[in-house]
Amino acid sequence: MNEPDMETKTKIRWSEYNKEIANDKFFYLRSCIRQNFNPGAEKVFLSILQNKLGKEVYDDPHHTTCSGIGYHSDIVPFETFQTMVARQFSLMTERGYKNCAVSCITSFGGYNEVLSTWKEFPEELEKTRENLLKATGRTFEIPENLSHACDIIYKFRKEIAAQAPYRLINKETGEPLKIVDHIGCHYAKIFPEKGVGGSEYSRVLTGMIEAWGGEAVDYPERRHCCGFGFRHYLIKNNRSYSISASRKKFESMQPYQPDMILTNCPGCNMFLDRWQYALAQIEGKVYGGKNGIPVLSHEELAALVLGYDPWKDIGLQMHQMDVEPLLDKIGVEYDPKLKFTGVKGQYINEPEFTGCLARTD
Amino acid sequence: MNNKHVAVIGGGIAGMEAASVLARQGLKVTLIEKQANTGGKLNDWDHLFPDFSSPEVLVNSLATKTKDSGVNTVYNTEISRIERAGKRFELRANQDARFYADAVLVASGFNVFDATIKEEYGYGLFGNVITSVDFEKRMKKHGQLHTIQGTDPKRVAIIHCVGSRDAKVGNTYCSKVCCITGIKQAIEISEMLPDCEVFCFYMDLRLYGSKFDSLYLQAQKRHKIQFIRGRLSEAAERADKSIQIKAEDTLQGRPLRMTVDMVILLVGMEPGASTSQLIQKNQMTVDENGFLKSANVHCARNQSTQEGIFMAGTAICPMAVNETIENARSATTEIIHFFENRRP
Amino acid sequence: MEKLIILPFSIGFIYLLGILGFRFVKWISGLSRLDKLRLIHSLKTRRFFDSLQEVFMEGLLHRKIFLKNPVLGYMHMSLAFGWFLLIVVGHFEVMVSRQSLIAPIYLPVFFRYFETGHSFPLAGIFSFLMDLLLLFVLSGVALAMLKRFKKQLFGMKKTTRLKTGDRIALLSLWMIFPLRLLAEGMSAGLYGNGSFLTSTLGHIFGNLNSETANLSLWTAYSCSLGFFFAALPNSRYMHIPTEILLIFVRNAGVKLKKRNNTYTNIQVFSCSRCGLCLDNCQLSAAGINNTQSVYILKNIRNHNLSDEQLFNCLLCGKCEVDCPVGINTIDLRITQRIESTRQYNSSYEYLEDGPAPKADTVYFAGCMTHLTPGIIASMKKLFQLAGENVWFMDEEKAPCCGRPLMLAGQYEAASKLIANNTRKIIGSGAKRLVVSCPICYKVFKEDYELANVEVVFHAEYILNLIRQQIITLKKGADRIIYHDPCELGRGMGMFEPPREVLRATGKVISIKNEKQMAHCCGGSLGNLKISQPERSLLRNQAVEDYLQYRPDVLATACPMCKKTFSRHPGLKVQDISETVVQALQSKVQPKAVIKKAKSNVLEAELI
Amino acid sequence: MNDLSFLKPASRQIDFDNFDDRLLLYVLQYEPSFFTCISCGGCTATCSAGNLTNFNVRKIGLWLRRGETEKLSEEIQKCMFCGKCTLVCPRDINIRNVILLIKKRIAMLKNENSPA
Repeated sequence: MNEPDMETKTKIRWSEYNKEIANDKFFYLRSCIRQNFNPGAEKVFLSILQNKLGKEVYDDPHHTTCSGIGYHSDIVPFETFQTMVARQFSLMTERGYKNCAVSCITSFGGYNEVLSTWKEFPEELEKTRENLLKATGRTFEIPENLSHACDIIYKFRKEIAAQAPYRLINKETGEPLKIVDHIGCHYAKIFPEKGVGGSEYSRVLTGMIEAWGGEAVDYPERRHCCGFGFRHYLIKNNRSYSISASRKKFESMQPYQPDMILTNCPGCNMFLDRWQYALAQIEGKVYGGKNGIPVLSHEELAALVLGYDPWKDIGLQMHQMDVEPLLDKIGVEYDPKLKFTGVKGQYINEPEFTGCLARTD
Repeated sequence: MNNKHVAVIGGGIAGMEAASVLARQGLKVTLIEKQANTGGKLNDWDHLFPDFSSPEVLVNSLATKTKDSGVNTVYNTEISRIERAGKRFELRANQDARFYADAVLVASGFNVFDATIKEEYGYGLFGNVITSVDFEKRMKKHGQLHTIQGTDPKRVAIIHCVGSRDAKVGNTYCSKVCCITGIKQAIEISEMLPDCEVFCFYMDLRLYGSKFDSLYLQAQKRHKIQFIRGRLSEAAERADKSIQIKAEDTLQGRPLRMTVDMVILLVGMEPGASTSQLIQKNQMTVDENGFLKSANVHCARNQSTQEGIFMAGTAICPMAVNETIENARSATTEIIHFFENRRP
Repeated sequence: MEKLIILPFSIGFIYLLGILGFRFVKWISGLSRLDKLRLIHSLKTRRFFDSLQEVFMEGLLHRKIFLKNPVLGYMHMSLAFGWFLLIVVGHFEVMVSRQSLIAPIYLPVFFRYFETGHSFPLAGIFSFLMDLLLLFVLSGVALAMLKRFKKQLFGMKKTTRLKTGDRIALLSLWMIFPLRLLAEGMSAGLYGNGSFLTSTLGHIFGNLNSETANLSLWTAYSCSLGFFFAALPNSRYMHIPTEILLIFVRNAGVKLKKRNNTYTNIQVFSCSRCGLCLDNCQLSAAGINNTQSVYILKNIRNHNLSDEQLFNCLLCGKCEVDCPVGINTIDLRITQRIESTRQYNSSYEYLEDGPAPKADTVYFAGCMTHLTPGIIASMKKLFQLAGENVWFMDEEKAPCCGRPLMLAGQYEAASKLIANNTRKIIGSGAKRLVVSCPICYKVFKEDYELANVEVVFHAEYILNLIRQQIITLKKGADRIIYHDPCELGRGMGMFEPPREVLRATGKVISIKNEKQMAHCCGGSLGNLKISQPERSLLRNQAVEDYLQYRPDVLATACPMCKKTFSRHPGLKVQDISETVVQALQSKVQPKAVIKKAKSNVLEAELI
Repeated sequence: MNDLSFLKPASRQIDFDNFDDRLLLYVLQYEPSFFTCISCGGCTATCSAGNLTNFNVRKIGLWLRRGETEKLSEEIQKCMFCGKCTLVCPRDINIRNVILLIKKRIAMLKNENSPA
């Protein structure tokens, strides 16, 4: 078990929250939102684990959504949700894997919820076994370890740092990049002990930032929800609640002029990225950077530092906020013209403009 | 009656008062204090409510009273075990010193709530978040209040009910003395720093004592201290070390955010650590709040559930200084009564 | 060359006439068309002579000041009336000596200088008269000087500070008559044209008499007159001419309007800053000494009136009673309050216009009475005994009568409340509206148009019940002091009915400060700035005075007074209705039941 | 461009760092007793206007303290100035004067920014 290594100023109370993260042989459970909005992130996560860290991770084509979106929007009943999760685990047992690597924060929260329900109420486990058997004829074992993708990246952040050609240091000034993090709520707020560093002062992203040379900036609304919450954005007249939450975060991080926002949940990533554009359109206010603060997930940042190609491998062109300023600061070589050229070199179209406001220059 | 020997555990104001009164009644008294000097918590207190008097004067007078009445005071000794030896008691201390007594008076006092448990208030994480005890220590030592950056605070938030009336930290009782302490400190701050805005965040203001409410009125009227009904939810440090606090203005039913230069947490009283130690080893029982259980809450408040073992002061429940001293005196009458009608 | 001595006098005099002419024309033309017609009409009627008579009685004799303070009265009378006679007799002397009706206006002033001979008929008598009058005026001047330094001798606790303009005018006024005495004394010494006073002075001068001294004294006299006339317009003595104009305009029936107009200016400039309104103002008991009427009039004149002063007045009316010039201090202050709050807007759309139940009598308790339920209970009992079909209009909910808004100067807002209440009262078809609060009584009586509905104060109503033996009372032995509420006593002039009612229940003791001179309880709604501790100081002042008479009960007829006095420990305070119900003989059977007020406001809306 | 105004980002959070205290400072300067308000609601209970509509004197005091000037200037128009609130206030605050001062300050502010 790795010993608790607390480097930064927050030094107390974390010993209880240091969770156990598996070492190898992961069964990858994809995220609906991440593979739809930033597919590159998942591809590059697998590549980092297999090629850079030499870990064995299996991406089973038969696994489905965990139905977390439906469950959290009150469409999918909890029983069905348990059966879906059980099916994923049965795929795992079939392949002989014991450790899950979960890509999405909401499913990570959902899996933890299901696992602890089974632990507290064994009869629920039995009922799920029957349902699964009835529905698919499958049986399953409870996995030994459930870790989120960001836990794994956090665990091997030093190994990644060792192989990384780039550092999160501003090339010209030599200053470490100022990076603000946002932890997905379902990561540690439902089960604090399941998150690295608990819910109040979560360490999972700050650990990475500091390992790769950046400076983790703590801003007052750090723990505030990004506003993604399924119910808040699914229905049109709830969306003002969603954007207001993001706005509060942007207001709070603005004085620190962060170079980028690091997230570990696909939903937060997408909304913190898109809402900056929407706020700029409505209020004409840009909260940071030249034309918006770039928002990256932990895999994307890890890949960036490891030297993957921003467009072809990581697929950063899918982001609304321009990432070019960040790339220039780190000094990553990239070809601006290739931003919107497809794998076979064809033009894959582009949005009317990227960033917050249409460029007038 | 005068060859009886009483052991008083805890050299705080309750212990000192009880010991000196018992000694003057002709009893042989041993006062056992775990620290190097007597006076307990008041040694690092600056001013007392409600009259802003100095605790030093009080402690010194009690100390001289104890010395003059012939009490044998033992320092740096912490009692870990009380054993019944026939009709008498055997007290075992840490350096395996032994004390024998005909009656035991537990006056071990209270513990200050460890505010780090309320992690979301950032005590121990942010330099400018201090507790009311820290405030008293600083005022006693430096006579002024500075932020950790060394500047005069322009805006201070005083948070009531930290560690009291809070199921999350396991203390659901009210510590009674923090509200008035908060108001006292607020007045001290605004007298020291006239152009500093002071806010008190409260759930209910429990100002039970005489002159407490007039102090409250004076705080509002003359010192312009603002009272906001709402419990602090979280504190976060900003780049310039000032603290952003969030609460709800419940009278308006709206969330409220504010940046303050310093946060003072009015920490409550918790059962003393030593009582818990005494409890594990023998039959003394505690009430639902963890304080020592009285035989009868009305008429035998100083008697523990164990015959011959008595209690005084904040070991029983949260008390103000004047109540503690009165309680100590009532304990002595119980003890004397206990000796009188016990046939040799 | 000696014609030069009249120069300073004439310049000053012409300047004064010019200023006064300009101002008077401006003020008169500024009046509304209707008021001008009233003024012109009044000149043609008996009122003209009333005004003349008032000018004589007040302007010259200062009758009102005499009634209040004889010494002060004599001082003013001697100065004003004495100077007037000097001028009149002087003119006769000139006419007789010149045997012609017309003479240069300066001549009577310097007669003794120019008329060195003593040969015209009756010269001796004239000079004797002139000397006598001069002595008369000089006595006034002496008293004035004494007052300025030892005001307590005149029984005045306080007087006003002198502004620079006042100081110059005062000094020059003091100099006029002594200089005249010296000048006439010198002339008498030289030419023997003086009488008992001046010739004796002439002898005293003896060899000092010389032509040059004579000339210089007369020039000094002329200069002092000139300075006084020049300084007069912007000094307190401006009140002398303005008061005369005020008397004519007031007697013409012109009233203060709800906004500043030139009549306000006339009233403002009529203030002589004598300070008589200071003594009886109760606010000084609370240490408030900058809001009295004299200061407000000064601030209005200098355009630096602050809300803090304007709204810090009990509107109790005592200064209006004391003011020798008869300035309507209350209405003047309310007009300024209207001006100051003109931009405040209020909207009362929420007032609903439900159908009013039919009743013979409407009882409007008013906001304050809801805080003294004893009065309501007693009134209900009395209505029951009277067997009236009464609609208790504001039992559950009703707008305020509007008077407190008016006291704060917001007449336009008050009119909305008045309209709503009027519709309901008239809608009920009642013949009579009974109110138990003088504050409401004044507004219902003066500002409501209630067609044929008779507005009755509960004292009158109860008195009527007693007289018609509808209720019979047991006269107890209680010593009762009746406190005249300001709005009822000075405000509406009702002093007797409450006393008569009380006499039927106990022994009403008469006290020094009652009726017109009654105390204010300190609770007045007129004062918006006074703090609660200050109000209790006023209350204590009144209560200490009442307690000297060792009353068993302090009765009053106003809920506000009752509320204010009941805060005083150990004092039994009752409204007259409560005293009456307490003294009721129990034999009379109640006939009818009071109709419940139907409220059609949705309860849900209020939650 | 598609119209995103339906999103209406807003915040109900009272921000103590910058709220419009022009009204509050004016009232506190001339009526310092207002400092001692403990929001007990006695005034609202006895209010004549509050009896007829949902006018709340206590809220007026709170809005004043939190700088809600627009809501304040509408709501304050419902007051009938009857003075009952001042008679019942346990802290002896001259509430009628507070209302007057608020109206005064609103009028002053209106003049300042639209002197025409």
